[in-house]
Amino acid sequence: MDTLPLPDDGTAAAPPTPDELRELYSLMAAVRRLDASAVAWQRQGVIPGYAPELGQEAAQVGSGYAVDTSRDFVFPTYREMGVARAMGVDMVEYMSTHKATWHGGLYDPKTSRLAPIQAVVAGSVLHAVGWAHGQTLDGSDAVAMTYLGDGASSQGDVHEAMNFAAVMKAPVVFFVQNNGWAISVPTERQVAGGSVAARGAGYGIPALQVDGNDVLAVLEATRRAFVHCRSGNGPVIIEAMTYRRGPHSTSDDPGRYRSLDEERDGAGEDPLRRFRQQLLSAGLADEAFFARAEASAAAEAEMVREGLEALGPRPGSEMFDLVFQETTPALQSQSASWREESEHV
Amino acid sequence: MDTLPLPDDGTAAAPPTPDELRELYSLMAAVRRLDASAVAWQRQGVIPGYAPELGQEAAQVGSGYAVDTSRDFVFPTYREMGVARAMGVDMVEYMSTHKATWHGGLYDPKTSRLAPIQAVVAGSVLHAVGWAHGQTLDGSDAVAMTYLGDGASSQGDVHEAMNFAAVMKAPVVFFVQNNGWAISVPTERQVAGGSVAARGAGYGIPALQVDGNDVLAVLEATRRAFVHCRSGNGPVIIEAMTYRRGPHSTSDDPGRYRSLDEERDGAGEDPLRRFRQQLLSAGLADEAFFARAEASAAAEAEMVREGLEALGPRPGSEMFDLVFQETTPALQSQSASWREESEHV
Amino acid sequence: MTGFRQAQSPDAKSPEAQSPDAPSPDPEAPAGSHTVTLSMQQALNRALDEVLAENPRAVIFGEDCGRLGGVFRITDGLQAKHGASRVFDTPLAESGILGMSVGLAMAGFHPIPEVQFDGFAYPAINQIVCQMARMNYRSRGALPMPITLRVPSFGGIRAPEHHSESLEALFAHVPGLKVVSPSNPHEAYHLLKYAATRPDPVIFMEPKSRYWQKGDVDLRAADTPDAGPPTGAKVMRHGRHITLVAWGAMVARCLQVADLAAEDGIDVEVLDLRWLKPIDAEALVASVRKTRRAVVVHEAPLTSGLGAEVAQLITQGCFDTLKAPVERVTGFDVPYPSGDLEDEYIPNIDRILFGIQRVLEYRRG
Amino acid sequence: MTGFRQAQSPDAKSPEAQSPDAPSPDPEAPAGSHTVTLSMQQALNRALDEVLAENPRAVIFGEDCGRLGGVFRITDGLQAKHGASRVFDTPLAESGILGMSVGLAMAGFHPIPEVQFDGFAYPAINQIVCQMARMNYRSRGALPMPITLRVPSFGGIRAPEHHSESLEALFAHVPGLKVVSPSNPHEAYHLLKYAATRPDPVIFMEPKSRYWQKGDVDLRAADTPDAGPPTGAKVMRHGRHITLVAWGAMVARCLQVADLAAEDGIDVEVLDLRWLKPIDAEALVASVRKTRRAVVVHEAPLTSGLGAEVAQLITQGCFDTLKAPVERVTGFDVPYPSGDLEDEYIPNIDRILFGIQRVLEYRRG
Ligand SMILES: Cc1ncc(C[n+]2csc(CCOP(=O)(O)OP(=O)(O)O)c2C)c(N)n1
Ligand SMILES: Cc1ncc(C[n+]2csc(CCOP(=O)(O)OP(=O)(O)O)c2C)c(N)n1
Ligand SMILES: [Mg+2]
Ligand SMILES: [Mg+2]
Repeated sequence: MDTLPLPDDGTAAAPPTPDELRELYSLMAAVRRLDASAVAWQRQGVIPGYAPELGQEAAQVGSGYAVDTSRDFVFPTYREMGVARAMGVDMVEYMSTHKATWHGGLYDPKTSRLAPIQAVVAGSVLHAVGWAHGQTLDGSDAVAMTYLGDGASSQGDVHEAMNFAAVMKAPVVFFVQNNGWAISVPTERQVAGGSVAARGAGYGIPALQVDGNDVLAVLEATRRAFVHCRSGNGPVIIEAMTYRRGPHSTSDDPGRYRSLDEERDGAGEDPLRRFRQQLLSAGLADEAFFARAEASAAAEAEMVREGLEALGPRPGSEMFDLVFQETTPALQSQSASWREESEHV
Repeated sequence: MDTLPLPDDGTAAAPPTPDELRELYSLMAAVRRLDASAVAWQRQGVIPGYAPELGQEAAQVGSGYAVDTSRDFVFPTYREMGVARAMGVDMVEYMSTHKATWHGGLYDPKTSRLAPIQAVVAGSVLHAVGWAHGQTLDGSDAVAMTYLGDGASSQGDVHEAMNFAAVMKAPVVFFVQNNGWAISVPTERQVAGGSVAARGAGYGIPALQVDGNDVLAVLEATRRAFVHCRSGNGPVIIEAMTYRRGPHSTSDDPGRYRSLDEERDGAGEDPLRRFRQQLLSAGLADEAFFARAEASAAAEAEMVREGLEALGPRPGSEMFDLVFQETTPALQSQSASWREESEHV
Repeated sequence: MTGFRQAQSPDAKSPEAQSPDAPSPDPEAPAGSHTVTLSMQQALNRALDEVLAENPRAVIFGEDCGRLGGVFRITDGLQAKHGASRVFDTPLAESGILGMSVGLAMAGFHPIPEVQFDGFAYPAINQIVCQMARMNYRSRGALPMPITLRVPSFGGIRAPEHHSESLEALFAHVPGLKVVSPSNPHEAYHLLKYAATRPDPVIFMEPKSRYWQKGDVDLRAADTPDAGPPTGAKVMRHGRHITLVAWGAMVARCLQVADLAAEDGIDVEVLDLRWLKPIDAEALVASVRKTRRAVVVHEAPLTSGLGAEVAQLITQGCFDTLKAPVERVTGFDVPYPSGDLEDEYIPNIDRILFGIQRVLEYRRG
Repeated sequence: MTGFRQAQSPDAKSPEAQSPDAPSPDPEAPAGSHTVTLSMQQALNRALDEVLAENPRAVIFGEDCGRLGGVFRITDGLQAKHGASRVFDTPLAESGILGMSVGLAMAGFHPIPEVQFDGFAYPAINQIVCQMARMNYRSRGALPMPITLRVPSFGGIRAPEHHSESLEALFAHVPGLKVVSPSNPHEAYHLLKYAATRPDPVIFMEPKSRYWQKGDVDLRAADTPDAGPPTGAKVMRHGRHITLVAWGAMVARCLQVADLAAEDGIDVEVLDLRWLKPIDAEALVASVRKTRRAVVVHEAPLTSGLGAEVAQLITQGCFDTLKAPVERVTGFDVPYPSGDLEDEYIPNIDRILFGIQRVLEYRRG
């Protein structure tokens, strides 16, 4: 499915260069490694929980890579580690949310161009629309990209967001990762009609369904969508068909709702292996390259681990100090008695 | 637009008989008269406010007439006087809500098969889905019909309702009266994509757009939809294209947002005049019939007026007694002190 | 449905009944004075006009806010004056309106959204509580939420269901929100101008039954060096025997009650709480330390209403001096009733007088 | 995100940490006794199983409630036993779940929906407040709303954002709702069976940090002629010097505090409020008439929390005998923090002891 018209000047988005292709692979390798490490860290007690994105590396890296962090802004859910990594967000600051250090993460959303991690399913789709409309008001050509899942598509806010965006022609890319599952509920019992992209027509929003395990297809679709948005044509929906290969989170037990056979059938081709084959056959990378990518991914994961282990708790006073820009007498007095009773000062 | 498949057995819904056609006209005449009267009563201080449905008689009577009140259930908004009348609801009890006697009206929703009047825009679409799913669980072939406006279509609940209904194959008819306006906002700045019915495809819900000023088209569409639902095929969307000829409510001033020219152009043909011509040319009614219909409509309006004037306020004790099926000590004591302080007993 | 206010209080019957459709007249300022006579609707409209003029990042939007000027005409004329990109209509979806406000704030704007009626804030509660109120915190101060949410609030206009609700207890309980309600045109002008220039989210609850009531507005008040910003509570009438605490439309009613009580020699102090969060506990305690007795009045249901918080703050701060438990005269624990019964529901003069009497006649033991 | 509970309290470390994935074991009933040892998760599961068996109109649904048995396994095994038309998964939309519940109730069912976590009740608030809580009233009793909404509630499990909220003050303020929270497996079993057979809407707030804690459940209790239905508050420990009022997970903490205080010779009475609406004012007053001092403890933020209502009810009923103002030991007026800081936020033993001390040491003047 592809209802996104070609740009007015007939030019498609630029295809990735060989360097870009290799960078994409390195990013995917780093994400795969960090993701697997995070699951292990949870088992080891380094972090209390984590929502793995195994199998979604192509969808996440491919789309995140299309973002221009000098102007665009991205609104993630709780599972977009790969997007954050592709955008260059500090990974210790990102993962700090999974260490229960600070809801939303410690990274600065303004400089990183990534909104705080969002735990409300579909909670931020409307923020993307508002932010994007702000760009229109400012005469900027920046684009908002918001991530949502197949499960999230059921929320009323998604409908309101798509309708608002289309009515206001807001430059928003709705990037849907349809990974087959919302915890234990499969897409076919979640998304009536079978496709989130197909809903675009009802709003007059151009939409694309892409193979979410093909990083190049994802990158191309996202770049096309950004071109469309930047030219003032309004929103685009991209539905990347992928698969959540792991559990919903480290406290989930997928064995209760799907069999290993079903997993094998549903998951399709592994996005990393596939891209590796493509690079190999195109002669753009060799075994040495992959070994280097793997080694640097491992080193990076190790650094993130060290950073997380070194990360102490935030001072309790931040609970009070960060509520408002202008604090209140009640907060000041609560902060004072907290200090007295808990820190005994 | 019409994506509603023919019934499995190939039979369409039965066409209306001559008696039915005349009854339809009489109903529309009664509704037109009562509606105009209610506006006048508001000006005279008989009722404090009213939301007129002038111009929507065909959409309301045509759809309400299709309801089988021995089994189906209807979920109105605040503007469905014509539906209520076509279903045989007591009009004094219905209009009592506009006299500020009781929110929701005094009629019994269970026996009348009409849910209480609903002031939350899109507030009841989900109730229809739940009620309809109850029919599936009970093995009943009853159908829920829920009314909503073009404005209401923007609410998240409408999306959730359509998706739930389609996933569960619930026997619901979503009857959209697209009357061109949501207070001061025209459909084109409200409904992205231009049509609520067009959204059906995104959910896999068959949908029809009909001329909402043609009572026969509306009746036929509604009957077809009911047949579809009764046979276990899941929900249907009907979008009746009509026009709100009057103000949004008796406290609205449409002159602030639309010109008389725009009103003339938008309103299209008057549904009553049109049906009258049809009946005349088909030889199914003559001037004497129309005169009788008009006279009986006038008599009925007069009776409703008398009923409303005779309607006293409800006893204040009902405020407390109707909150719960099982009251609470706090309510009992509040009720007692209210009685003491307000009724001085 | 929109308010049926106009219908219920026809011009002939009530001084409050200036037609909502009338254009805002020019302020009738006596020459050389800074005081003008305005209705609350006019005062709010003027405040918004000035906010738009002073802050190019301020934007106003909501259902029917643009061309129509809002069902209560609070934004009347602002689209024509400031343009359709500063003042605009949205589709009919409150969660959408608030979610969009959050996004606009993230993009550096100061959104001033309107929710058409109190009861229609509920569809937006998720965005209000989980997003607007927390984004500053979640982002560790990087993404402030300077959003001023206007909500025509409270009852008293014989309106349809869901058009007469009092949500202050809910809002005041939510960490990250500030909540304010004006009681007269002067307060409306200054509190809105103040709220709409704050860097934090403020819920601005407008007492819709007072929209058409006129009053003097001193346009300078907040500018004079000793006046300071309009924070905290405000004594609207000084008295020695008992303190009435109220906000919104109940302030005017309490002032009436005070007049009546004065005839019986009871000297009532009336405190307009103004800010429902943060609550000015000092002002509460200062007043009741003096009067030693208090009644708190609100339209919202009794149980878990803001009156409980006010009463507890007073009790906490005045335990030694209090002569009787603080009384609450409030709406009942019932859904807000239809027009015919609303005078039975909203605290009326009799019920407030009974409350005063209970406190004055309280004897230990 | 779903709860990270399992991760945060690994089996080895805490007695509370029975894996949520373990199948519900058979009740370990000593022969001839009616008392079984169950975790709260098992007690709730058993109550729902019996409700489904006894009432053919009862239906259970929500996100992941069917096949998975709920993220906390409260509905574990119920779909397999009672069928997928009695126990089923819905799409991921809380307003949809509640709106559908209202419609099912109108069709004569007794829906027992689940909202997966407290913070995700907000998207359903509009349906809860404007529809579920009012349909009986609006329809003048013709359309009762026998809906039991289960909400895993409160904090203490180091969960992601929005998974640790306390909404009782909001719910208790809404006319037309009843609200209850169990503090242990015995209460959980009986309160859920009672709530789920009522003709009115009940919000059932489950203290998720207590799900895996075991306790004795007397299966008969509510049936014995003199026990009566589990309405009202319940004294969990008798004491003479001060009353601690709590609900949900805070009851166990207050019992711990009482043990510690006893070492210092302070005899603490612990009252489990159980019903947060209607509140058992009589029980509050009876206890504090005796002890003359009270502290109310809750996880929710202080301002406009249910503690204010409890304090005011006590003050109103015990003004003469009260030796000190009622203290509130609560969460702060801040968004519920991330796991690292939650022990700073939730009232801990120290803070409750400080509260007791303030009350005991209070001197007039
Ligand atoms: C409003 C809301 N409801 C429920 C939840 C609990 N929850 C967290 S993730 C999830 C499933 C989300 O599925 P999907 O949108 O497909 O994203 P995925 O987890 O597959 O990435 C649920 C039900 C939540 N976080 N927010
Ligand atoms: C949730 C909600 N938001 C706002 C309103 C105020 N309001 C009442 S009717 C209306 C317009 C509805 O338009 P539409 O759905 O097209 O129905 P129509 O009035 O045209 O019949 C609005 C904004 C409301 N009643 N409920
Ligand atoms: Mg998914
Ligand atoms: Mg309309």
